[in-house]
Amino acid sequence: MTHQVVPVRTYVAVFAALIALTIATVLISGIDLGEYNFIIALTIAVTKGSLVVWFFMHVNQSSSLTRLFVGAGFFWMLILLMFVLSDYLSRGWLPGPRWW
Amino acid sequence: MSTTLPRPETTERPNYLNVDYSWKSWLFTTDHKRIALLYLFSITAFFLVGAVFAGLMRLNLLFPDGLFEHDTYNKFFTMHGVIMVFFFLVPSIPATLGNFLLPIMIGARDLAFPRINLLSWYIYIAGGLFAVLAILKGGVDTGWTFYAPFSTTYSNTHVILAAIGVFVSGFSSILTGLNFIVTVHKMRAPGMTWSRLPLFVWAHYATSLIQVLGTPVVAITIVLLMLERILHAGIFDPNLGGDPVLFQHLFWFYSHPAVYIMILPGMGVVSEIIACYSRKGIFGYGFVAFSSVAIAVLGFMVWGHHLFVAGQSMYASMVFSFISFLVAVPSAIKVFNWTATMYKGSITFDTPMLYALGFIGLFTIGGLTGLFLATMAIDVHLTDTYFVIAHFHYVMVGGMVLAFLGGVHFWFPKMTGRLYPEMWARLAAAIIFVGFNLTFFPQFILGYLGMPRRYATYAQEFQVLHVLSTAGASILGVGYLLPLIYLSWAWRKGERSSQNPWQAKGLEWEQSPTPPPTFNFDVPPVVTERPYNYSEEVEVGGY
Amino acid sequence: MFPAAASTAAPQVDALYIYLVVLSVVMTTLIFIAIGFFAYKYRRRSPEDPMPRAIHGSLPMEVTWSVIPFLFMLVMFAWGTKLYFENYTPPRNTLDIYVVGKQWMWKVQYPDGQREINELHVPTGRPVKLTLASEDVIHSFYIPAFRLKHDVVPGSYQTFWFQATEPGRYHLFCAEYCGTNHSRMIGWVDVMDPVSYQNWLAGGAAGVSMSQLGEKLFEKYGCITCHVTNRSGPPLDNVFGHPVQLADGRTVLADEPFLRESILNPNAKVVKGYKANVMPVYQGQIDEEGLLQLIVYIKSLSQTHPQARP
Amino acid sequence: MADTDLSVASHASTALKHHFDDSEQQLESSTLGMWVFLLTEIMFFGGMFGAYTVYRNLYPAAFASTSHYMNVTLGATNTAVLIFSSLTMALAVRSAQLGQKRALLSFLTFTLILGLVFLSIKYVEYHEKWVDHHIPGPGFHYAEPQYFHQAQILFFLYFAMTGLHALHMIVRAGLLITLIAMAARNRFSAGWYTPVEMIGLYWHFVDIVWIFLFPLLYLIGRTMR
Ligand code: HEA
Ligand code: HEA
Ligand code: CUA
Ligand SMILES: [Cu+2]
Repeated sequence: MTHQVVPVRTYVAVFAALIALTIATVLISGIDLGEYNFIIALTIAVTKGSLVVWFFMHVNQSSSLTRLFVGAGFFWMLILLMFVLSDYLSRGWLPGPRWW
Repeated sequence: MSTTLPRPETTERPNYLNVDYSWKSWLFTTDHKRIALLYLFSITAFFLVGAVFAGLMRLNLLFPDGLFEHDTYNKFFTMHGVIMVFFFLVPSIPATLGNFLLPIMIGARDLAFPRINLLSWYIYIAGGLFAVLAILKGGVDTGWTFYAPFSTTYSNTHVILAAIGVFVSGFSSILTGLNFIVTVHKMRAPGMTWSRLPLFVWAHYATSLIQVLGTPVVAITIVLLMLERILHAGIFDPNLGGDPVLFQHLFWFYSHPAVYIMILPGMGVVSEIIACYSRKGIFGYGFVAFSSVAIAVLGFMVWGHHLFVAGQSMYASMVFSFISFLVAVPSAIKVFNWTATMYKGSITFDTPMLYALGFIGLFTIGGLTGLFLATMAIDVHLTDTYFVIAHFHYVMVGGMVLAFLGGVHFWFPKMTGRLYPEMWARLAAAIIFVGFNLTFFPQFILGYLGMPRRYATYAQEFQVLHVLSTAGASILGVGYLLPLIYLSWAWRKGERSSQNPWQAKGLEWEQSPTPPPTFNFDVPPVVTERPYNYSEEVEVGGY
Repeated sequence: MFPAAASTAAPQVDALYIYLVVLSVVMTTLIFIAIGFFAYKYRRRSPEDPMPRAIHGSLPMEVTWSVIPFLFMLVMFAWGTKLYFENYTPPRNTLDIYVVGKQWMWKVQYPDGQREINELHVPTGRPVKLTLASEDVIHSFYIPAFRLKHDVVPGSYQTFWFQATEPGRYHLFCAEYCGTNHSRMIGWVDVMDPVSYQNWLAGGAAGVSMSQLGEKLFEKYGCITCHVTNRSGPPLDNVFGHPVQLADGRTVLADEPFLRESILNPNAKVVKGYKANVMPVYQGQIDEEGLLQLIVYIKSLSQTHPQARP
Repeated sequence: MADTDLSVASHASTALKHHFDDSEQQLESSTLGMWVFLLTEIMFFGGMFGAYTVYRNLYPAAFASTSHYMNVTLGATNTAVLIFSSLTMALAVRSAQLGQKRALLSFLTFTLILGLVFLSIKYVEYHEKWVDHHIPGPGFHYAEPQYFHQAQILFFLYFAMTGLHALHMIVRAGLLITLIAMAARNRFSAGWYTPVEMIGLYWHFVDIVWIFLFPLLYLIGRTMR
């Protein structure tokens, strides 16, 4: 359970990656890419978050139980977001031709 | 009735009750068993408050023109719903029986975080005080569902106080859940594998998952509601560009899973009782255990069935309806397995068993009528009528409350070291069963006839059925009073119990003294057999 | 046991309900019989009875009692969904009536100009579409005899339709809790045969029709300046019921909710070829009834749309 | 909340609490407890993210408009500050693992300072919003009147989300101060440093929330018009 000591350079490397990604996301947000802006920004955020979880929070060394709980947290939030959105996105749909 | 009771011991050995009698030793205890009792008394008090509101409501509904002011009646059902759901039923089994038994059942000396356990009780009381304050200052009239924009803009009652009460008590629920999850994962005795966990523990584990994952969402929703009520920034107010249906989504994201917080622990209790009084292991142990988890997980994806007529997209409704039927399958699995457990058993009918059988019957009716409501075209007619009221009282009162009473009787000797008076208890169980059905069955009919809920006054033609219902409630009220009286009496004066009066299986009966000492066991328990191992002989091979 | 059935939906809902009741009764009886039988047959006769043998379970049985009930439930789901979509999808050629709910009354407007409070008159044999709006909180428009209801949500239009079959006087309830006099927000639905309905329409001091009222508002609020006179806004004839190209490339159908949004919050969906921020925001300026009149007026400008007139 | 036990545990220092079998079990329990607590935190913020998602989807134009009033420079600076604090927190845990008391103390202090820097910058931002009358409620003003209501909702969400985050920042700063006090009193050793690790987890979690808030509130929509 007690975690191994991670070399400082790993932490610094992760830090550098995080800063680089922050700069990247700020820069990209200034360019008009339509809906892709949103997708890119979120992808970068997810990457950054995962880096923190994986290295800083030592999930890379953790038991599978911990990993399960971490995964469950994000999964449940997705359930919330997806099902709420499912209502809003499909409200405008017209009832199609009677398909029965 | 087990007849071979050993003679009561004359000198009491040290147990969790007699170690110390001071107030301090109760209010600062970290012993899960004492905290369980603190909870037991507090939820009983809240139940009585909720029940008085119920009685006043039933009184009002005797007459088509009502008896009280409309506003008064509206406050009655709101306070009844809020108190019963958040301050009675959600903590009822988990925080009392669960708190008391879960560590003992898995062979632990306490919950993983005893101080957090105590903290959770204080938080619960703090939340309860806000609710009581809201009542004393004149009450709330939004319905327990707090729908916006009525609650944010139009109601001029003490919404914020009640909301704080619910918000605060939510954390007590979260902390209990957290404690249980960690305890089940990390504190099991040697040999207590997952496949040997009592079903009670499985049910509580599933419940805890819901508490931990669902409650924070309702908490934040309530924060938004309060902020909106103060600032009127419009987040749920259509006149300011907000969307009131969003509130309903966020509310039911918790509150549907919450109904499973209000049934799963009861199912756990019933599994224990049926096994004990049939002298047999639960048929299909693995399925019953796993169905609890399945209910907890699937239960998060059905909340939209409360919004079929609320302006939700028809396609979303369709998905929610479908998953609602899916979540009924694990419930069905449980009902059938309990029934099958009795097959070729050796059954006795002590009070807990009566309650358990009552539970199966009433839960089945309540659950099946849930399917009516999950059927979209039917729900259009039935939503917001007394049919819904009847449905959820069948599952919550006929289900959970009966299970709670059954559990309290079953483990009463464990908790107090004394036996309850069996004849009185059976009588009370019978009265409750009759009173309950008389109260709530007519409401199914009322609902299909079109009687809307939350009505202080109603059309003449509904009166007969309402009178029947009130008559039932009076009987039910008597039925509830009886256990209150004879259990209090038995606590002090009852016959002393042996360690295992029902000759039940399980660590709590077999390896822990009755009443248990502070750290539950004299010798650290070791588990060597499957659960409910009433008989060594096996008829049909496992699967 | 059953309330009066007075719409085409009612017998269908009743049929589905009967299916559910029968199924539930059968299931409950089976379970009760099993429990009662086991309880009797396997009761412990004396304390010396031997322990029963353990039975662990049986996979085939588990599968049976999961799959069979689920199949019955699939029928509920399919049947219920089909009915729901039918009952909530209005056919063409409906008679349109407009309802505004407010604490604690129902205000009903007919295109021809009749207005009523807490009463709704409808003819038999003709699909009627209700457009529901609320001025304050959420209400719910419920006619038990039709087996139909729909929430009335402020800030949007909700619609539902029915076709009455039996003349008579039926309850109208508000089914969503809406404050003090929620239980007094009730009224009557008068279902009449078509002839009596025509007489009723003629008898009422109808006077000005909704679209005429709407036309007045159209001038009063100055809509006419931009949409007709100087054409800085899109022309409104033949808009209702037709697809509209938006500036952002989307295409939407010009229905009541679209018109409502375009009046209250014109920048939400800007029509292609026009600029945003030209039209003033009418949110909070027009009440729900006036809004409905405006919309009926705009509807009346659309020739190709089959106008709903009784 | 969940930290009560963790911090209280320290009073007994490395002592094993009586209801645990061994310190291994105790540590595992604390760790799992912390993660379950973080799970509830995710859902807590999840409700807000749900509201955000809905309104962003309902009002894209107003959303684009409001994002022009977000101070990206300050937001980006703050992101960097938090990432830096995550690094120092990770290094603090590392020092604790190695039993290096002085390094531990200085990293913790440094982390705390970074946390305070974040809050100060946040204060500047809030102050800007205050000056611009962008606080939802009676005093709210918005330059583009057609978006008045929608912008108010979006600012409401902005304040609710960042406010909740700031609240967490304050709580964890408080926790860090206790940690520093404990470290100064030699409570930790290479054999026992559970509170450092637990509060470290919490610290990183709050940073992750910001990692998501930053693009969602400041960046997306900047180019939309
Ligand atoms: C303990 C609480 C509890 C439980 C367990 C349930 C269980 C279920 N509930 Fe209920 N429900 C509530 C409490 C509960 N409910 C409350 C409080 C409300 C109202 C809230 C409010 O508005 O104030 C409500 C409202 C409610 C609605 C919304 C009604 C409305 O307002 O319009 C719906 C709709 O789908 C629903 C469905 C279900 C279903 C499908 C189940 C299922 O889980 C039931 C599954 C069980 C069975 C099905 C029985 C056993 C099965 C068999 C014996 C198999 C045989 C079956 C067949 C052959 C089909 N419930
Ligand atoms: C969670 C648990 C729970 C429990 C245990 C109960 C228990 C009871 N409930 Fe409750 N009920 C809810 C949860 C619960 N309820 C909820 C969530 C709502 C929805 C609220 C809302 O719409 O917002 C509701 C709503 C509700 C209504 C509908 C109100 C309306 O919509 O207008 C009614 C009506 O009969 C009712 C009755 C009862 C009765 C008779 C009992 C009985 O079991 C209680 C037994 C007690 C007594 C019978 C009273 C004791 C005796 C006296 C005080 C003396 C006077 C008595 C008489 C004159 C009869 N409840
Ligand atoms: Cu209007 Cu209830
Ligand atoms: Cu539900």
